[in-house]
Amino acid sequence: AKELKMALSAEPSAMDPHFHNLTPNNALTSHVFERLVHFDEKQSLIPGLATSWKTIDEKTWEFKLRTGVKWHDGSLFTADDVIFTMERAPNVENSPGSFALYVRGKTFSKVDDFTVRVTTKEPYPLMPNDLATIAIISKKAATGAKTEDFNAGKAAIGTGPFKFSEFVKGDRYVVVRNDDYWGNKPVWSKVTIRPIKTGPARVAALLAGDVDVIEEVPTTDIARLQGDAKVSLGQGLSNRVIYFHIDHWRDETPFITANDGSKIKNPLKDVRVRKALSKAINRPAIVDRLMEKAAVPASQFLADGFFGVSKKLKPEAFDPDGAKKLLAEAGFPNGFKMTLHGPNGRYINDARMAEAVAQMFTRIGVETKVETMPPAVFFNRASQGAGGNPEFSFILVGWGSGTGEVSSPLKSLVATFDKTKGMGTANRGRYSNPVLDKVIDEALATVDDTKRGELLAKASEIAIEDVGVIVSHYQLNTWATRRGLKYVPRTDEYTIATSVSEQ
Amino acid sequence: MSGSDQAAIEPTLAVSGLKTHFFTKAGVVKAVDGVSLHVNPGEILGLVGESGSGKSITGFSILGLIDAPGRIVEGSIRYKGRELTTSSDEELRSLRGDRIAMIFQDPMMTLNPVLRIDTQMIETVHVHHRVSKAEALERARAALAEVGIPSPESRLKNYPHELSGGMRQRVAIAIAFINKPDLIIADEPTTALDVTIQAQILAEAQALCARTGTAMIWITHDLAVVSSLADRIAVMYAGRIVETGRTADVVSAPRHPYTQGLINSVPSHNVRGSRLNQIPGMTPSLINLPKGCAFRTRCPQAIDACLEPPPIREIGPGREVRCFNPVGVARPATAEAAP
Amino acid sequence: MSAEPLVSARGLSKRFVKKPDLAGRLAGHLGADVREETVHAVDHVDLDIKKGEVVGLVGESGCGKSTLGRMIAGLLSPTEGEVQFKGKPRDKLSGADARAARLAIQMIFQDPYASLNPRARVEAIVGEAPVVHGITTRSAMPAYVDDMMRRVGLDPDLKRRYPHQFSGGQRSRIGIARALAVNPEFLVCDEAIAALDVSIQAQIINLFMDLRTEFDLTYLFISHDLGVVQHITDRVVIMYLGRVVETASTEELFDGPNHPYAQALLAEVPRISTEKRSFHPIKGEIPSPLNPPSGCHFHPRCPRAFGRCRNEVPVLKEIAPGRYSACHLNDG
Amino acid sequence: MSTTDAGPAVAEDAAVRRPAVQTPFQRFVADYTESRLATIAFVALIVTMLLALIAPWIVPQNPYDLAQVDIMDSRLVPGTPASSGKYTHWLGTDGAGRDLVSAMLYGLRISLAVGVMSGLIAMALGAAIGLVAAYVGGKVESLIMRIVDLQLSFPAILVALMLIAILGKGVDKIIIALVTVQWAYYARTVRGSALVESRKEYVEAARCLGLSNGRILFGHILPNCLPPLIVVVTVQTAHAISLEATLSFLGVGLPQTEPSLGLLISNGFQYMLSGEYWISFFPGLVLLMTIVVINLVGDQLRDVLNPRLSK
Amino acid sequence: MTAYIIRRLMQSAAVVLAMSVIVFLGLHVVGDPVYLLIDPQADQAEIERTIRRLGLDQPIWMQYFHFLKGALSGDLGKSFVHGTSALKLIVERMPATLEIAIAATLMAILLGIPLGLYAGLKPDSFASKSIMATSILGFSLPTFWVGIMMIMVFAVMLGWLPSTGRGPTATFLGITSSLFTIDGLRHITMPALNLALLKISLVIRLTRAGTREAIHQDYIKFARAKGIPTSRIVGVHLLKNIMIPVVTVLGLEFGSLIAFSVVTETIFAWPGMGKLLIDSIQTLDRPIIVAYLIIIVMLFVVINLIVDILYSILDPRVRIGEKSA
Ligand SMILES: Nc1ncnc2c1ncn2[C@@H]1O[C@H](COP(=O)(O)OP(=O)(O)OP(=O)(O)O)[C@@H](O)[C@H]1O
Ligand SMILES: Nc1ncnc2c1ncn2[C@@H]1O[C@H](COP(=O)(O)OP(=O)(O)OP(=O)(O)O)[C@@H](O)[C@H]1O
Ligand SMILES: [Mg+2]
Ligand SMILES: [Mg+2]
Repeated sequence: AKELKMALSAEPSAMDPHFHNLTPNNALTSHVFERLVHFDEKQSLIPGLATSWKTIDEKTWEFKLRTGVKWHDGSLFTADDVIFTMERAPNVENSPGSFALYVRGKTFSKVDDFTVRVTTKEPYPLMPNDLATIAIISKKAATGAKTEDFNAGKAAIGTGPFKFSEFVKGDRYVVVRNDDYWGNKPVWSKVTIRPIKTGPARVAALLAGDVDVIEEVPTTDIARLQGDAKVSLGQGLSNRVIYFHIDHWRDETPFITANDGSKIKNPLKDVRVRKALSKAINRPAIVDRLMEKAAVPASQFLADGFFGVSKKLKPEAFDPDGAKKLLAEAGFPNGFKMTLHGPNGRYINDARMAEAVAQMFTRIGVETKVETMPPAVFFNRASQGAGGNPEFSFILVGWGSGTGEVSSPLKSLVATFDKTKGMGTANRGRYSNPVLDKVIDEALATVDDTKRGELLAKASEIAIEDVGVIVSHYQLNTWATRRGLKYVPRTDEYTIATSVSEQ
Repeated sequence: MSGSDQAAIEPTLAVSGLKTHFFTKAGVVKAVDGVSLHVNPGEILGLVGESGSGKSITGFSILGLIDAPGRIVEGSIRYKGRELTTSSDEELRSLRGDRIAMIFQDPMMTLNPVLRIDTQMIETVHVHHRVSKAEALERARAALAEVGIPSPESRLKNYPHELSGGMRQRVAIAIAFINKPDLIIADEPTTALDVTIQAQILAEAQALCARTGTAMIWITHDLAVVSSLADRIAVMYAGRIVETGRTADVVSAPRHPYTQGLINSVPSHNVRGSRLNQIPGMTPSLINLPKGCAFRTRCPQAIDACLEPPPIREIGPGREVRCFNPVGVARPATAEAAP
Repeated sequence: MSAEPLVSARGLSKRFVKKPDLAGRLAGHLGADVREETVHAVDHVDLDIKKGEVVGLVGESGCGKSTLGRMIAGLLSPTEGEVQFKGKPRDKLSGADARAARLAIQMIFQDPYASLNPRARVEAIVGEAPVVHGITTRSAMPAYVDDMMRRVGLDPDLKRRYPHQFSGGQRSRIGIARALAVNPEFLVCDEAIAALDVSIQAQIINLFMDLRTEFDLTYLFISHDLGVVQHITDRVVIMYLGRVVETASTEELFDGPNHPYAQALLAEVPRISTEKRSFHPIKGEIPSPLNPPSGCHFHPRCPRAFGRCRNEVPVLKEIAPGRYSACHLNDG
Repeated sequence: MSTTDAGPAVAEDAAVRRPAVQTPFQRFVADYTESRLATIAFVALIVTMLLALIAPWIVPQNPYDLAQVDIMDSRLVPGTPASSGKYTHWLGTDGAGRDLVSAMLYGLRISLAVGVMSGLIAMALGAAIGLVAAYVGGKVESLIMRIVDLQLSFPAILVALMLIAILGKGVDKIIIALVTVQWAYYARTVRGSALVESRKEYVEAARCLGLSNGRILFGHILPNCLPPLIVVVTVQTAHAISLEATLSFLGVGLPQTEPSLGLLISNGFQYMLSGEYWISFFPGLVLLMTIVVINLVGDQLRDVLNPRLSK
Repeated sequence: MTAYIIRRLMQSAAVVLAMSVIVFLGLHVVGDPVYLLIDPQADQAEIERTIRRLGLDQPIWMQYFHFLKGALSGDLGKSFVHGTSALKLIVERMPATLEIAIAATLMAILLGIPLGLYAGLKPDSFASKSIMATSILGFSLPTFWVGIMMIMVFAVMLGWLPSTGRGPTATFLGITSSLFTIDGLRHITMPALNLALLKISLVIRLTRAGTREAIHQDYIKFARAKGIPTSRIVGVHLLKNIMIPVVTVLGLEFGSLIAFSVVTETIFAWPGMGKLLIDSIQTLDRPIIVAYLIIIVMLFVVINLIVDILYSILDPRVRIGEKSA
């Protein structure tokens, strides 16, 4: 019997896969539960509980289900379970952040026991991506079940490679091997997952032999661990880009003043200023010194290899002189004063990143102060701090593309903010470009993959060339395991036992 | 039973040339500087002197309870012929509380506040005698009854704070008497008490000594108390005994100018409403005493010879004085204020 | 001595009450044993002190001597009754009169250590109040202080010193100088010599008596030392558990106390004697002032108590001219 | 005064006259310097404070000026010359490229300023409240003292955590939080000693002499309450510095770009395992020494100023 | 006693009320975790739905009123983040926290009292001076720093003890605790010691001060005058008196132990309620924060009560609520 102990950087809050759409929860529950469509390590879609899917027409999708799959309690998996799941997923009591988004607008119908149809009102190309987020639960075990029942194990009956064993919130989560699993049987007979939030503590736990795998290795320790014979690292690109939102919508922006402190017109509305700021950022230095090479300079919203990225875009080169020239052209030869806001502890090295960028801006004459705050406070104020509108002038944020393709950041970050359409929901700079909006709309209605990919790339180019946002780098995710184990890095940042193998 | 026939019997305690000094940063405090005294069985010796004259330290020296930075530097303390200054700690400990007991000044402070009366009494029996618990308890009860505490059984169950000051002092006395010691050193046991209660305690102490034949050294600064209680009196000044003698002799015919001054300054020895006879000045610091006789600077009778330390001189049977120029014999016995 | 009393107490009472708070009262409703606790520290005391007189106040610990003294000195406000100064109720005075009355009565305290501000020099201790009240000016203050120090027998050169640099007797003198500095007429001495050594006591008593003749001072002399009281007072007031039990001129009292308590008290004062004496103390302890005995407070200890003593509070009656006693035995 | 005995008083004086030591302050100095360790600690404290005070003039870099700090210089090993070549990073640099010597002295400035400022403000506030409570008495007093009790029974770190969570980061905010958690100690101390003092006879004497309440309160009582107050100030200052460091460690507290010692340590914590020990080790050492030194001084003050121990 | 309990209850009710108002208002001003909770891609409708579900759409006084109503029936609200009862979440975590707090207290007593006694009885010896110097160090060391160092040395470098987390638990006499398993004890050693460090110093100093004061008391001298052997004087007469302040202070400090477990739990990834609080403060999970504070107040009431009872057992002079005779 082989046991595996893994340490997470965050604490899963439930064994209920529909309770909260949150990385640690999703990672934990995916040991026990499965989706119709699975993401592989690179977030490419692969068959899960559905063996195949296709569009019947522009607005109808059909999913063929896997036969002979048994729930952990021995009963058989059928289309009824899928229908049941889709009914429950958006309506979990007390859910802090539900999956409603992925179910809404879709009508599910059972064709036969192993075929399910989904219809939408508009053409919807992202159907398989959406369904890759929703874990299928057993109708039999989970009817009427509350989140507590999942946590207690009663309703935590899945089809996954592991079976529920123990859930002690904040302390440990234990699963054991499902010997009847339909796919590749896991190596591990028992997996214990523990949250250890502090980075160094996590490393210490690994070094002390208390755990076998840790996620989110602090960048500062990567170099040291690389040289440690007892440890091996697994590092891979993530779907997360770190970037800056820029105030595009206010004529006078609250956190920018002239050098003497007097009010000035919002300089960020001038594309030359935005470009100058982007040029001022020394991306290689950030990657090198700050991120310990656990990052890649960014040119757009997602790194190469993801669906819909532009091949044309290259990272903005570090060019302080060019930046100063642009500033002068824009009428700010002596720069101005600005406050850069950012969260503290949301992204890897976020506070230090803000500080480093402030240093760089200050060097081109834009005297920048840094203010970081706890994420909960930050996102609130950044989203609606000024009477329901974004409060800050220039913020550091990150975006991870849950769907694994470019439409997600385009739609949320640079599309014009529109409550009713659900566009630009996270557009905290209120960037608005009608040309761009049109391209995005078109892409979102294009079911044809190739064509959609081209449209998405084009949209990215428009947004980046107009400096709607300033992108900095893509994060690399780093796992460390004790020697003899190997972690296959995942772009979605999930830490799951099936990705751990023995060497 | 007063110490009438001193020569014949062996004294319970004989101290001679005792010097107890404290070696402090400020200098050597000669708290006791050559004290000699003795008590006979059944006798009460009153040790009188002003505050800081070394009375308590004398008492503690006898019990071997001097702590650093203090030390007995010289002299001998003989208990029934046994030398105590050279005894081991353990020997001294087994004497303390058994053969020689002590009563302290402040009844509020002498009993351990967190232990019950019975505990504090029984342990005193048990550390010295191998007796059963019941036997020890019975002794405790009897001792309490003897000092006039009503319903001693229930009192045994009390904590000290549940008793009044007078009661507590009685308990302390009962503890001192519980092992029927040969000598009790009472260090101002009534000073903190009210007159009516003081009278009660004095009465009980007196009766007990008479009954048990225990010798007692009664330390006080109040001549009046001691004159009505003690058989003999020793007057202390600045670490030395300046005069000893039978109570009546000392009180009626003080020989040392200090004793005389002390007696004369008591109001009742003065005409009502007149100015009191006062001893000028104040008690000197024990760190730098005047050379020679320590009382010299305040003494109306000082002569040149007083620049040398006066030796103690026997001036009558059992009557000693440490003065070159003692108050004349010619003076009237009831040394009232000069008219 | 004028006939008009300088200071008089009229039905003066002081009760210290400890009331249960809200929680306590609630608990009381729930049946817990929560009571208001009242100490009758001083219970309807009448007292006249004539100018130039020295009145001794004696009694055992806790009988209310200090409380009475402090009420007279104006440090405590009475619960009932009033203090009159030169025939006028002191509380009703205002302005300059009130201040004059306040300064006219000064207090000398027991503890020579605690009664001096350890952080002030003698000069400030003695000189502060006269300057504040305009008795002297700031510039004349040093000379004024010198004068005061000389009066109490202190070397004025020492005025730059702090209290800790003095002996107990000297501190007492400083305390007296401080009081004298505001030209008082009346001094309340609360155990003013109790903490001093016998030989020093005599010095301070002499000082009191000298000052009395020199400045025509009036004293309320609180003490438990009956020898001292006998020596220096003209009249003695004896208290027991908050009540005055006997008042008499000193000579009469010491010749033959009337009240059984006074008799017991006087009998038990140790006196220098050439004889060993046997003690015959009164029995019992001083009762708690929280729940004093009924009737005559002294009855449980009184050798001559009878039925009436248990139930009826004896009143202070004049049994001879200028002599008062509160005992039922006097009623025949 | 002719009738009384001026003579003996002078004689007394001769006996009482003590050599050299005169004012209470001189006596205090003599008592304090009896302990060599405490004397060294006091000198060290003064040096530390001076260093913090003159930091801007002696350090090579202003670590709070982003223009002078370069990310490219981050995590340099002690002894590396600065990229400008003008000076050497004797203790290395931190993760943001700050020269550690400079950052530590500036951090010390902030830590001390936070500790001392909060101590002084809390003392002024607490002492005033405590005095009022002791003086006014009655309902006001019991209300104040209830609040003090509650405040004291509630752990400082929780209160500070909550306050910082609500107020946000910043030196001013942290001082407010520390004052809030500290004032009660002072109020209790002052009220306690004021009660003791006001029961002493010298206060009664002052009242008897018709002195005004204000004069009694501030001229007589307050000066005598100072000794325990001074002890509390030292202990609480050390406590405040430690608390600020802890809050910074927990991620609330001071802004990232102007790190105090605590924040430097906290930031350096990330580098502990990777071998870049100096980033948190040296600030930790300075913090520890500062607190130890203050505590040593406070300890000796406690012994010297404690009336129960002094004869 | 009744009055005493009523007084305590009234006081704590007042605190709870005042505190909940302050925290409610304060956190309301700061914000809420909605943007942290929801899927970043969520649209406005979804955001509003979440806000409504958490009850954050209502005016603050209404929210407070609902909270009060719930609180009266023992419901302190549901965690924004966890969705479950805040009370339950905290109570689940409480044993872990109590466990290290108790272990730390035991350490403080078992190490602090003997050392303090020694230092008090032999104040001038070198060992005593070393003890006192070390205790100053113990006073001054920031908890978090020591914690990190301990992990470095004992777990990473020496490998003697597990670095983080709580060990397996076992049930004994109806109490489930990791103190009853060997591995559990190994896990608890470091965090408990870390937490105890300050208290050990405190106990040493208290004991020493108490000893130094007591040995000059008349009752000790009287005991010596009775011929009581030193061992009994120290073991009974002295110790019983010293225990009074030590127990009182330790009892009252138990609260601060629980508070400081916030730090220790963060470092040692100890699954206690302190860590829950820190997380909740970071995520502005108001129901948990408020519930935590309320529970702490209650805990304090209970602890104070126990301390007072212990105090009256140890010190016969004190009888709660008894009239002074
Ligand atoms: N531990 C000590 N260190 C230094 N000096 C001491 C010590 N103990 C006592 N003394 C000094 O010894 C002298 C005698 O003290 P002792 O207690 O015997 O006086 P006393 O006659 O009993 O006075 P009192 O009537 O005040 O009790 C005093 O001057 C005192 O200051
Ligand atoms: N502030 C107070 N609060 C409550 N009770 C008090 C207060 N002051 C005095 N008492 C009580 O009043 C009674 C009389 O006290 P007071 O001090 O007047 O007695 P006393 O005769 O001066 O005693 P002593 O001889 O001990 O000085 C005592 O029982 C005392 O406990
Ligand atoms: Mg003595
Ligand atoms: Mg009194």
